[in-house]
Amino acid sequence: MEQFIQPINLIGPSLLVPLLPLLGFILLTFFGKQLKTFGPWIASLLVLGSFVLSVYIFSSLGNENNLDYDLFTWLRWGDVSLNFGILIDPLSLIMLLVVTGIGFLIHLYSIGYMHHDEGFVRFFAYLNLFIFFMLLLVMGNSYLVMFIGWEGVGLCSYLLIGFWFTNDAYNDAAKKAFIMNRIGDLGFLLGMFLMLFYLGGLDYATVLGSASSMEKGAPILVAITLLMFVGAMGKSAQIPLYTWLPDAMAGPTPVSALIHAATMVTAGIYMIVRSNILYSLAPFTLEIVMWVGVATSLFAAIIGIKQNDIKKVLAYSTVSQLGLMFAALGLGAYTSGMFHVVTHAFFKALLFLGAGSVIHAMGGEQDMRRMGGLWKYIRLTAITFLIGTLAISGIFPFAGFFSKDEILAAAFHHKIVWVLLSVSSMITAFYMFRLFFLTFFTTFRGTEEEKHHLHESPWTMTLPLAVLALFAIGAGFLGMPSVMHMPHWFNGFLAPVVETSKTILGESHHVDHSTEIMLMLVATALAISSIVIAYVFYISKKSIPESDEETKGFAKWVSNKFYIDELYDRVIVKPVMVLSDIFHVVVDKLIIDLFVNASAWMVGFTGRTLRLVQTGNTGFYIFVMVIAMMVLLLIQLVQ
Amino acid sequence: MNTLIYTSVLGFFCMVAEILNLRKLIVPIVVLGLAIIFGLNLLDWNLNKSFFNDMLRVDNFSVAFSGLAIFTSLLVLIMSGDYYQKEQGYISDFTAILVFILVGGLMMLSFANLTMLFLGVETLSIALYVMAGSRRFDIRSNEAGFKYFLMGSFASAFLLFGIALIFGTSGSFNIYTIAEYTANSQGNISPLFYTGMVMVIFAMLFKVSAAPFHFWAPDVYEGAPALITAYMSTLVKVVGFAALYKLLTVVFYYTSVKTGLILNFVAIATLIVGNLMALAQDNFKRLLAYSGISHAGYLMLLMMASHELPTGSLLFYGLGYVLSTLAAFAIAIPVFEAEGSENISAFNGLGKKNPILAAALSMAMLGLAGIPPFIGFLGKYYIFTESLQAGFFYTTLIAIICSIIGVYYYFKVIIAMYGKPGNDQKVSVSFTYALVLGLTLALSLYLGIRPGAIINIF
Amino acid sequence: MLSLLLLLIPLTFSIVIWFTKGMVSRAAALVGTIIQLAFTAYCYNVFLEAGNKPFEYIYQMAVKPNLVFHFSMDGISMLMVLLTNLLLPLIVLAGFSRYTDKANVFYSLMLLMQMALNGVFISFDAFGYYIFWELALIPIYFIAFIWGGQDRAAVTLKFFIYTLAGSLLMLFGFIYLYTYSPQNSLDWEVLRANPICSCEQGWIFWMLFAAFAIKIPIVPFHTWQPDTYKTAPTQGTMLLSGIMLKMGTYSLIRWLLPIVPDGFKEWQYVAITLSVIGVVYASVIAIMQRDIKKLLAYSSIAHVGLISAGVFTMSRVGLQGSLVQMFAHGVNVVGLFFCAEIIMNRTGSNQVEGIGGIRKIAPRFAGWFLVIVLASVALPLTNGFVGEFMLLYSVYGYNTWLSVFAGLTIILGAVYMFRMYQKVVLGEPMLENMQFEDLKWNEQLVLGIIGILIFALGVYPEPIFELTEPVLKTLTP
Amino acid sequence: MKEVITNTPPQNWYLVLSTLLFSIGVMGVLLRRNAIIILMCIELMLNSVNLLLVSFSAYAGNTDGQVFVFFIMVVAAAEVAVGLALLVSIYRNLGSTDIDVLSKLKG
Repeated sequence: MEQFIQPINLIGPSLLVPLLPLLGFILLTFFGKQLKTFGPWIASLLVLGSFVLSVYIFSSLGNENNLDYDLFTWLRWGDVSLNFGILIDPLSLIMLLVVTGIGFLIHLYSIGYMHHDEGFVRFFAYLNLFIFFMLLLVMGNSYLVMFIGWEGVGLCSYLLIGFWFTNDAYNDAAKKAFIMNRIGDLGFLLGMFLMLFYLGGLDYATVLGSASSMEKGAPILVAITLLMFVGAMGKSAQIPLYTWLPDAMAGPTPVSALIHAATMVTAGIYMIVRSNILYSLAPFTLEIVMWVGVATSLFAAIIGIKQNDIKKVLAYSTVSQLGLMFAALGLGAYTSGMFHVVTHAFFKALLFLGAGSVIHAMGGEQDMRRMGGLWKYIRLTAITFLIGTLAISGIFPFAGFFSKDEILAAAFHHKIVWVLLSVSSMITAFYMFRLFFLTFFTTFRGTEEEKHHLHESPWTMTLPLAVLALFAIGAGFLGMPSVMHMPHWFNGFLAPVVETSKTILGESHHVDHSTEIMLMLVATALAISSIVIAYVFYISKKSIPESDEETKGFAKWVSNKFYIDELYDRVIVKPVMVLSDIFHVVVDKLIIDLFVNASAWMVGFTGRTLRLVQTGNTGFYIFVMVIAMMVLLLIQLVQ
Repeated sequence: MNTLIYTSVLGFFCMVAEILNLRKLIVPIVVLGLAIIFGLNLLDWNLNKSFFNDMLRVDNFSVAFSGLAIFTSLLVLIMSGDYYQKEQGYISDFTAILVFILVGGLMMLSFANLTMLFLGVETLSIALYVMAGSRRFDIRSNEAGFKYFLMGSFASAFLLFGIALIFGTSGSFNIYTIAEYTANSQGNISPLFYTGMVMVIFAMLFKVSAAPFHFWAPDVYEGAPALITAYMSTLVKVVGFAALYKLLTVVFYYTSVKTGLILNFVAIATLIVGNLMALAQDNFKRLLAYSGISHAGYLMLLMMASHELPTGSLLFYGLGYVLSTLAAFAIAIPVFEAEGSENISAFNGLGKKNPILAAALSMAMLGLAGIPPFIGFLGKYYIFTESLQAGFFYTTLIAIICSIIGVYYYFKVIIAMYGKPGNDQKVSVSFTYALVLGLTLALSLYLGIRPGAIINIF
Repeated sequence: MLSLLLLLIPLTFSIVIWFTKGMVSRAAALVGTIIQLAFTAYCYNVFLEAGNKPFEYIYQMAVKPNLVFHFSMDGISMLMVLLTNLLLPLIVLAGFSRYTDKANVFYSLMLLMQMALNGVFISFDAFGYYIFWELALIPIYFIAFIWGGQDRAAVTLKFFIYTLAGSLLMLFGFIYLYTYSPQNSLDWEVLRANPICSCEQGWIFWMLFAAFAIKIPIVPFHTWQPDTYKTAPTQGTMLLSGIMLKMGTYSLIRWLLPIVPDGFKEWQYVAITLSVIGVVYASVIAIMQRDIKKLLAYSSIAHVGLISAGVFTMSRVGLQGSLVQMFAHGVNVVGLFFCAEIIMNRTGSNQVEGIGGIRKIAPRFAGWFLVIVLASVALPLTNGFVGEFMLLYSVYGYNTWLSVFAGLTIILGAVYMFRMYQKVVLGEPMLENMQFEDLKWNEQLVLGIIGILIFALGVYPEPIFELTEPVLKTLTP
Repeated sequence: MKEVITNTPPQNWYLVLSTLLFSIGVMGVLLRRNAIIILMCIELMLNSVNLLLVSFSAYAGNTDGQVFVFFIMVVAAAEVAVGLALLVSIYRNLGSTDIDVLSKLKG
């Protein structure tokens, strides 16, 4: 084990980082009425405070030192004790910065976006709570603390998806998200049990320490990693547990940006990177992770083509991008996956916020078929949106280019994966530009009233857009490919975290410079060709997607998301409901209760039958008595 | 001995009081007298003396159970004043007979000679025949009296035949001599003795209404006047069991091998019959008759275990049964009079109109059902302990299961009181009933918490 | 002597309350329970400082058969006494928002029950324990019967006889133990030190288990429970579910495990399988329940099933987890039934479907309700999680597949709880002219205290560990 | 005196005789329906016991049994008195002495 140095003076600030948003939540929950106007500002400032503290910790800690300390014993029995503790290392530092940074921007954005909502203050309370749990998730020094955050963000996601609680469809979406996450959580929980049982603890130091002494491919490690991956599937919306994420778009747009794009859904990736030693020691699991990632990436991208709701498109693109990240992890390229997490956080948050701005301008309309030509009405939004779209499509020099390129390079030795991922990113570029063109170009297809209403958003909304756009452009330079002869800062920063994995996996298939350049060119070419196709379709031909009834054949399957929701409903939900009724009516009332009641009835019946003996006839009584007397005499003789 | 004489004198006084025109004072005087006799009886504690050529023997057993019997009569006689208010003309006869029933009972408790047992049984029984049929113009009362009489005298004949056989084989009526005879001639006892033994036991089982000799009990209890039912179901049962217990522990102590299976058989039959048949009853008195049979079943467990000498448990259970049953009757009688019905439905709505009365009856029912903290529970607890200690595993298990069933019919009354709507006519309870009620319930609670005074006196 | 006072305070108040009327009874009950709570807090301090010595009290009732009341205290007892006396004021306070007919009798019975419950938890001899065990049944029967709803007579009678049947079998087991124990004693220590021959422990296990399984209830002995919970007045249901069924799980630890250890081991697999089946079975049933209280009843079966499964693993973590969860479930289920009561009182409907929209009208209520729902689905940092984590882990330690099966509870629990919450509280109001007053002061107080308990124990359960660990050390190998 | 005793039949004969009489009494009670006849049968049973007691007493040279017989006779008389009184009452109310009529109380 490496020696952890304990920079004691950072404990205070590091504790404050999650506590500030918690304070915000408490304040806003209990004094919401009094804080109607200032509340959201307080909430935003508290998150800003967290961000500043994170920067402070980041600057004083660097990637050389870790901060790892236990606060108190949470659970204990016998000689096992599970502590509540905090770990700050390069990995959590990056997540801290992303969460608080983007979190603050989205808080700010929401002040404008949610201004007219009656649950204005409540919204910020939830957001603060979310930040708290997310910080707990990334700052915990054990899987148990991570699990607290893990479930906590699930709760916040539930609360925020169902934010407009009078709408039952939204409530259903919220419930679905929570329950799907719970399925994953069960996997997580069981994984923790295995760790506790076989690896002797739940804190990272113990688990990873005792794991690294085990041989590669040990069944127990495979089991643990697979179970944890189930957890990740739920949280990060991978096949087969992805269906909640598109539905989660029911929540207010800032929520989609923060929780369902930038931060929470990447928790699964964070978890795997955090436990990279375990995964590296379980090649079988890595294989699974990779294939699930690839499949999700492709599958979601295909569905994305036929979506017409602006947020749904983004949602499927998120699922697809998450798949890409998992594929990277499965390939052993942990830092690349993490790098994509960061860049994706920026440009996807940007895209969602941009979409939010569009929706704001459209007065709540989300269907792209009713938009179009918005470029001239909301110029700033459109420009930032374009930056985001270029970034996600992987066009140089936007952030997505670098991270995506790294993943594709890592996949190159595995040709099929590389081809599939390339196809997936090509489709991504296509549907993103389809979205962009349909929304911002050609003519406006909405009503007059909507047209009249079109306006640019207030500064609280556009400022975050601008900042995020800057990052969407610049974040990629944190990890310059080696071909550019610049230091790869990101990999270097995370190096201590993945050091051990590197040695376990062996030197990865290094791609030489010429191939790397070739790969970049291919990727860019594919992206550009997709953009061109999209241009031809939606600008030259000015075609707009047909209405739902007209869709036929395979397209209908795609636009109905391959009927996966319906399948789950038929195969799982309905049978459980029927089972519930069967258990209640048949097993409980009929079988078990019958036994109980039948025994009571039997007793009663015997009693009623015995009554017939009591005829009231004295002669009969005496007769029975004499017989009984005889019996007694006989018994006496026998003895 | 004194107890017996004074009680007889009290009985005579009642008969004479009519002539002296003391009608109004009879009940108070009898109650006072019985109270004094109760105290005098206790003075005989540790006396251990025999009287009249060893016809009677006063020992702690007889003193304790005589105390219980006198106490029971005392409670019943307290109530008799109000119960016979409409029949003032016969009050001296009734009280006299009630006292003579006690006299018979006392004889059955202190007998040292089978002659006294016989006389006691007959005194008690004949007086009861009269009382059971004392409502002369009520056909049901007639029927009850006559049925009781027929079966009772039939059983008495068997008792006599049994006594004769025992006398023939052992050559004595004195129970201690007989015991000596059985102890000395182990394995050499004439079968006639055993036949006589079974007959005597049969007669006693009949008196305590153990199945399958229980048939008279429900019919007679239902037909007899309520107060007499109360008296019968308490005094006769307790005294009968005490006498049976004395027979088993003294006369048949060395032949317990021969009695074990019989008693076991009867115990199981009694438990089952009593509890199952009580389930479907509507008439409260009849219900209590079957409940009495089921309690006889529990007491039979003690009879089975009698070679372990569980005298304290017998006394305790008897007392518990008396207290709970009399409490139930002290409520039931006024309710019957107010409602004009003796069915369980007479209690409908009592919880609303007389909450205290309902609570008291609930307590009595819980006591009968054997639920803590009432004395009934401890009684049962002792019985189960004794019989398990004596090794009767399955019979005890059956008893346990039966007491589960028992809860159902006791709760029928409670459900009627609290769960069913009734009329709004409040039931008024006169002072004497209230007194008995308070006394019994207080004692049953007190002894439920401090049973040591009773259980460990032997 | 302290232990005697624990019994006498509620008893005294029970008697006093009988002679009061209406509002006064209610207030007196509150005062009584609060005094008892304060006294319990004092006892807690004494216990931490001086151990069980100040609590020892032996009263020899009779010599032959040897009847003894032995009161004492250990960590587990203290925990349960704390739970009981903590919940009672809340339950009394919960009644402040509605009119109770014959309030004096109602609260008198309630305090009588409190005494019996305290007695169960501090009795260290089987005889006294049994007395209080039965004694606890009487008041709750009358509470459920007299103040009950639909079908009350039949339902409560079934409840009474069913539980009594189990109790009597337990009594049989105890008496058998008594006759075979060397000094004819039922004292806990004696019975523990001289276990009966392991050939007999098997059936004695079943005798005792019958009582506990019915009380807890473990499937398939549970059929009395949903109907009783439904028909009983909500305060009665709180008593039943919050404390009374803890008598069962407590007894598993206090009596069954130490006294018939071999029988326990012998039948462990059956008991644990039944418990786990019960967890999933009841959860599945709860999903489609139409009646709010019945839904909560089934959820309660699921939760306590997990508790008993944890006990039956015989592991330290299982026992520890079950103790934590007993406390947590007691608090949570009282909160849940209180919320159900508020809903039913104000809307007049007890159906899951067809209410809706409460959150819009009464956001504070909806918020507290949500907190309790979250605790009940075992969200981390709530008290429900601590116990559930440990219990599931203990089941895992016993059998992997069983733990996967039991683990379904965290999914199914979320399904039925959130379904109920959504249908009842969220959405648009579906009742016409729905009036739904937000929380009154007493309701706010009750829910607030429950909320504080939920988070306090969820974040820092250490006090429970501290209290119970020394005992568990002696109970498990 | 001694010869007289040796000439008397064995004690068992008395035993058999009284048992026979007793059984006749029992059968009578079982078979007859008229209350008065049943009463008489019970009397027969009692008297068979008397016979038995007297014989036992005589053979054992113990007068206890004979004293007992007096008690039985007294009691039997009392019993019959009460029984007949009850019967009169019944006859007055029901107009019959058939015991089958007495079946109002049952169940």
